[in-house]
Amino acid sequence: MPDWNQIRLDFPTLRQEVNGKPLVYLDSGATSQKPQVVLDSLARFYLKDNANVHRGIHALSMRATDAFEGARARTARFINAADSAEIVFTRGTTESVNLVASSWCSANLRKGDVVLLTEMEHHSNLVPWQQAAARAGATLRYVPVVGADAELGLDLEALDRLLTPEVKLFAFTHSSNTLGIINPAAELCARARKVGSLTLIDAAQSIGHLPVDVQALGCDFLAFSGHKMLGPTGIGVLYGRKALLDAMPPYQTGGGMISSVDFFESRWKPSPERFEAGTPNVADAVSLAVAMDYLDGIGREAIEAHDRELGAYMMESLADVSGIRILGPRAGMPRSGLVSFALADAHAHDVVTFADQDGIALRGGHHCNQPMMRKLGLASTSRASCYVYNTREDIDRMVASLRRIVKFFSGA
Amino acid sequence: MPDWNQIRLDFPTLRQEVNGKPLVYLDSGATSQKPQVVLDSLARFYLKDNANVHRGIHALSMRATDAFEGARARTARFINAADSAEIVFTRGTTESVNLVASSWCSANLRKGDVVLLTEMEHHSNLVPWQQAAARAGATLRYVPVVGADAELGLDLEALDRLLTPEVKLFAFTHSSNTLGIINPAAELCARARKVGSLTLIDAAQSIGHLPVDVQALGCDFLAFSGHKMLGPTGIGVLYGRKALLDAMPPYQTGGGMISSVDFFESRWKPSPERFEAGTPNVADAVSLAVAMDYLDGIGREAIEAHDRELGAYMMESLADVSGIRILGPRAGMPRSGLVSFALADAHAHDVVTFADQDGIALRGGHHCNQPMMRKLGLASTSRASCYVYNTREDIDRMVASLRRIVKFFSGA
Amino acid sequence: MSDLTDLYQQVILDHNKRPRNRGKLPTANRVAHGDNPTCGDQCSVYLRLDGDRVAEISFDGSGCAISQASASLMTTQVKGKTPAEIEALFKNFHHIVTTGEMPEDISDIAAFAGVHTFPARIKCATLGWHAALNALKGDPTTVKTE
Amino acid sequence: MSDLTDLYQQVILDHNKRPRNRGKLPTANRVAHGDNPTCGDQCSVYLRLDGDRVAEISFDGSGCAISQASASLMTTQVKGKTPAEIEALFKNFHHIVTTGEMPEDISDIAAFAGVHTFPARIKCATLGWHAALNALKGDPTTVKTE
Ligand SMILES: Cc1ncc(COP(=O)(O)O)c(C=O)c1O
Ligand SMILES: Cc1ncc(COP(=O)(O)O)c(C=O)c1O
Repeated sequence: MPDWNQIRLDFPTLRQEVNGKPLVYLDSGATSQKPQVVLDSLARFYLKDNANVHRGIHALSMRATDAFEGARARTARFINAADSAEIVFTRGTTESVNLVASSWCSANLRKGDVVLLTEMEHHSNLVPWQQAAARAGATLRYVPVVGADAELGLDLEALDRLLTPEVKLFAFTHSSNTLGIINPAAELCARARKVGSLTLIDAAQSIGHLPVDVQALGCDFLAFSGHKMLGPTGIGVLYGRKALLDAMPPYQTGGGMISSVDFFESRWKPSPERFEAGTPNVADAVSLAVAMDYLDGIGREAIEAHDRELGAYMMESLADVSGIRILGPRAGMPRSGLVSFALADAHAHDVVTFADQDGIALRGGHHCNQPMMRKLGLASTSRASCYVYNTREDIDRMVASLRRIVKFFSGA
Repeated sequence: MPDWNQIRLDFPTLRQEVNGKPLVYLDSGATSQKPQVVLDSLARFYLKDNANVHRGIHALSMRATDAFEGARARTARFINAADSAEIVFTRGTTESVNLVASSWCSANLRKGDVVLLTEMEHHSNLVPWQQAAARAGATLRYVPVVGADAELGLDLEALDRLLTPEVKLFAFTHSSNTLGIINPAAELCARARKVGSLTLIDAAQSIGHLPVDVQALGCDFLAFSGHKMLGPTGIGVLYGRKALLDAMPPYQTGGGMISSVDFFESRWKPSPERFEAGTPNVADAVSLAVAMDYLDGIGREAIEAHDRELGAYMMESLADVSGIRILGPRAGMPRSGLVSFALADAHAHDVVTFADQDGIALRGGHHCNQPMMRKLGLASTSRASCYVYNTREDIDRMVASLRRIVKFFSGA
Repeated sequence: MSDLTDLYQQVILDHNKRPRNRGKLPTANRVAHGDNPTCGDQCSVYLRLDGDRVAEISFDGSGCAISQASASLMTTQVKGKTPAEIEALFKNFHHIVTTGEMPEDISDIAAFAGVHTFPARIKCATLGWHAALNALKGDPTTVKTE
Repeated sequence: MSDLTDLYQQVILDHNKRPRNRGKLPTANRVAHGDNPTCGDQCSVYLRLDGDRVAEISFDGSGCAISQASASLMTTQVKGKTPAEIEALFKNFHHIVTTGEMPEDISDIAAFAGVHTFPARIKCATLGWHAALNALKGDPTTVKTE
């Protein structure tokens, strides 16, 4: 068992006061804090190896290329991809999804085809498909969420009806950023495969929180962001099966992705370079790999258990806060370390402002889940999301703060 | 006059040995080294303010948003944009050009229209226009370079013939990454405007090297990368006039750029948010602004003069290297601090490998200028490019190394 | 906690709990809708302009205490005024919420002075006002405070 | 400097200066083209396969000393051999340039052992070989060593 109190010390950002109180950071669903080793790796890259990659053969440039391609290989290992060439570096989940929705769909999505999504998708795994479908004359379908608070997750029975042969791609989130639900991703992929549909997994919320093995999951594409998994901002990953990537047209074009350029026509390199036009975000890719080392140093099974335990503890502690409505799995059902809720007496933004005065960082809003929130009759919720550096004490402080908020607003 | 020897000390990366020799870094045209203040700013952001932006109202999130929007305002000041909303953060020049070639062209470029480029464009300001033209049924035209070594720059007389009313957009580089030429950007914009054509300036090589004022230049779009101007990798800028940006359809879609999302349709925020889908590269944007402070601390006129002086000194020192062919302006003509050349006796890659053994970082290759290189009858050149941390001594060491290379290969 | 009680003054809590002029206005001849895409706050303002005065006004929507109380208070301030007077009132209000400076003739809107130490909440406080101003302009489109 | 003289051995400088079997081969019945998009090095290999032996071979192109010398030396080694023998030669060559280990029966290709300390140059050394192997496969498409 990792020593979580020890792990917390690796995160210097947490050693600060906010509004005179020690910071309790419960907003890792939005972005995670970074361990010292990741910051060190950024500095080290710039101090020792900084150079442009690929096109250079002087010492720094070779070291930078080795570091960058090493990060690619590390990423392949992190998700058990069969081949480093299946790893495309992007800015984040949003760009990864856009890449597929633009490149793959332009070559493969036709009038009458269907892209299947779920109602719990983040806007970043929803709007790009609206755009792609509109361009192709294809349509969207949604797997519904079940229960007044979406507590029963996806409607797996509806899947049989929805997964018709017209479905060419099924894109769904591995772990919801609003419900705290973890979807049965391997089963969803298997069922899609049966009707000949490809699958894309939005792993933004799962990648740093539980073991992710693309071969075991059986997905065709997988997208994630570095900044939510202890890595820097500005770097993310698209995993795609090699045969698919190599058959896809380029996305952005320019330096680094071409095999030859003439004034009036050009040819492309194979993947992954084909999809990495321009100077890549070298330093952040290299530091992302260090975040992976750090996560594997703790162990992703251990992190998953820690998340689950804190999630369960939150459910237990929040249960008797007066007027609370919690979205997603009920107490006792498995969930991640993320809970979002609405209070009868206080609006989410008032909750977050109030908690902030107690040094507690929560998030309030629609969490980029507007359509589902609307279906659930909500405009916004407050959300607490945990990670490796959180403890039961953090949750105790949050719950105490919430009780004060309720008292303040209901008493008024 | 800045003390250039003192400035050099701000760059810790340069205090290292390569192959047993003190590093001489002459590859700033590919990417620049970073001053300590930029590295400090990266660390400080992650240590103090790291949080997701825009959607949060807890303390860290507000500080991160202020820092990010502050960087946008700083960037607007840096290029004298009329409004911060004209600054879109991208990964770099390549993405900035792709954004315009995709979004603006999809709404405005029609069959029969023309996009005008120059023969000296970097692949990143060339291939995206090939793609956009192919999608629209438009065609490309090129302003030729003049002279056997392109020493006379762009054919400004041909411009009148080329700039017909069919030209909807003229995209050109401010400063060539192969020729060391600085183009008369304000004049080119003025002439394009006369026929009703918009303009896009690729400022990748100029932004950190001379004063850039978008209003004085009179351009409609301007693209640049942070990593070539002392900033981190993974961040760049698209400047666009507000009225143009607000009329353009989104590029990537997802979280942060929407005003409302429904299952089957969505609406967008105005620029710049419209063009910044997903979590932006917050830390690197903030550090880019620090690089701007640093550059303005030296003074961009002073940097331009320093570049010009080193460029002239290179021309002088290289003149009698046996069998050398230098591209771009002849000795005595104004040029930037970048010189690319071919040696009769040694291929560029052998030159770079050889120089590297002397601790000198040069670049060899086609510099993402394949079509122009082909026109000049070359497959590759060696390139030395200077910046604020370079001195005459660096150039002396390079020239001495080149003389040894020539001797080695011609003697064999 | 003192900052919080500055922010959530009794006037604000009261208007939040017991909003004035809430609901659709059947006789309205001007309407505008405002929203804040960041948080999902929404506010519709309905008003009847009679000659050049606001004869009746109401608001509708959902959101945080600041946005709801501000919209409620706004309706009480705006009724009977001309567009020019309302512009002046908003200017005053905007000055209060961005600087925390109290107006000379203390009124209920001074309760919003505490907002200025919470810059992220300024757009909550101004949402209803923006909608009202847009309604007056006869511009029935959605207003955003972002 | 010692690394450099290891890399640019006399054999290599000599083949670079005086390439063997350079130019188009009019009688060729197999051809393949290789290039390295990173640096622009190019190499075309022309050969005449007679029965199952390479009766004639030539190369053409431009590039650095390593790529040109390697292609030149390759033509001298390959002539008269069967495809299987050529595959074996390449395996041997590849082993030398990636590990620096000398083969037992020292031959000219051992001159390329110095390449292994310059990993960025390995693809220069193998460009001509890849083109030759592709020509043998009767695959006339462009080969890339990247
Ligand atoms: C003139 C010019 N344009 C565009 C680019 C592309 O910039 P980036 O690779 O940072 O996107 C470069 C540099 O590589 C350049 O020199
Ligand atoms: C489930 C989910 N998908 C996608 C995203 C988008 O990730 P990013 O903003 O890093 O592109 C997020 C986070 O914002 C998320 O939680």
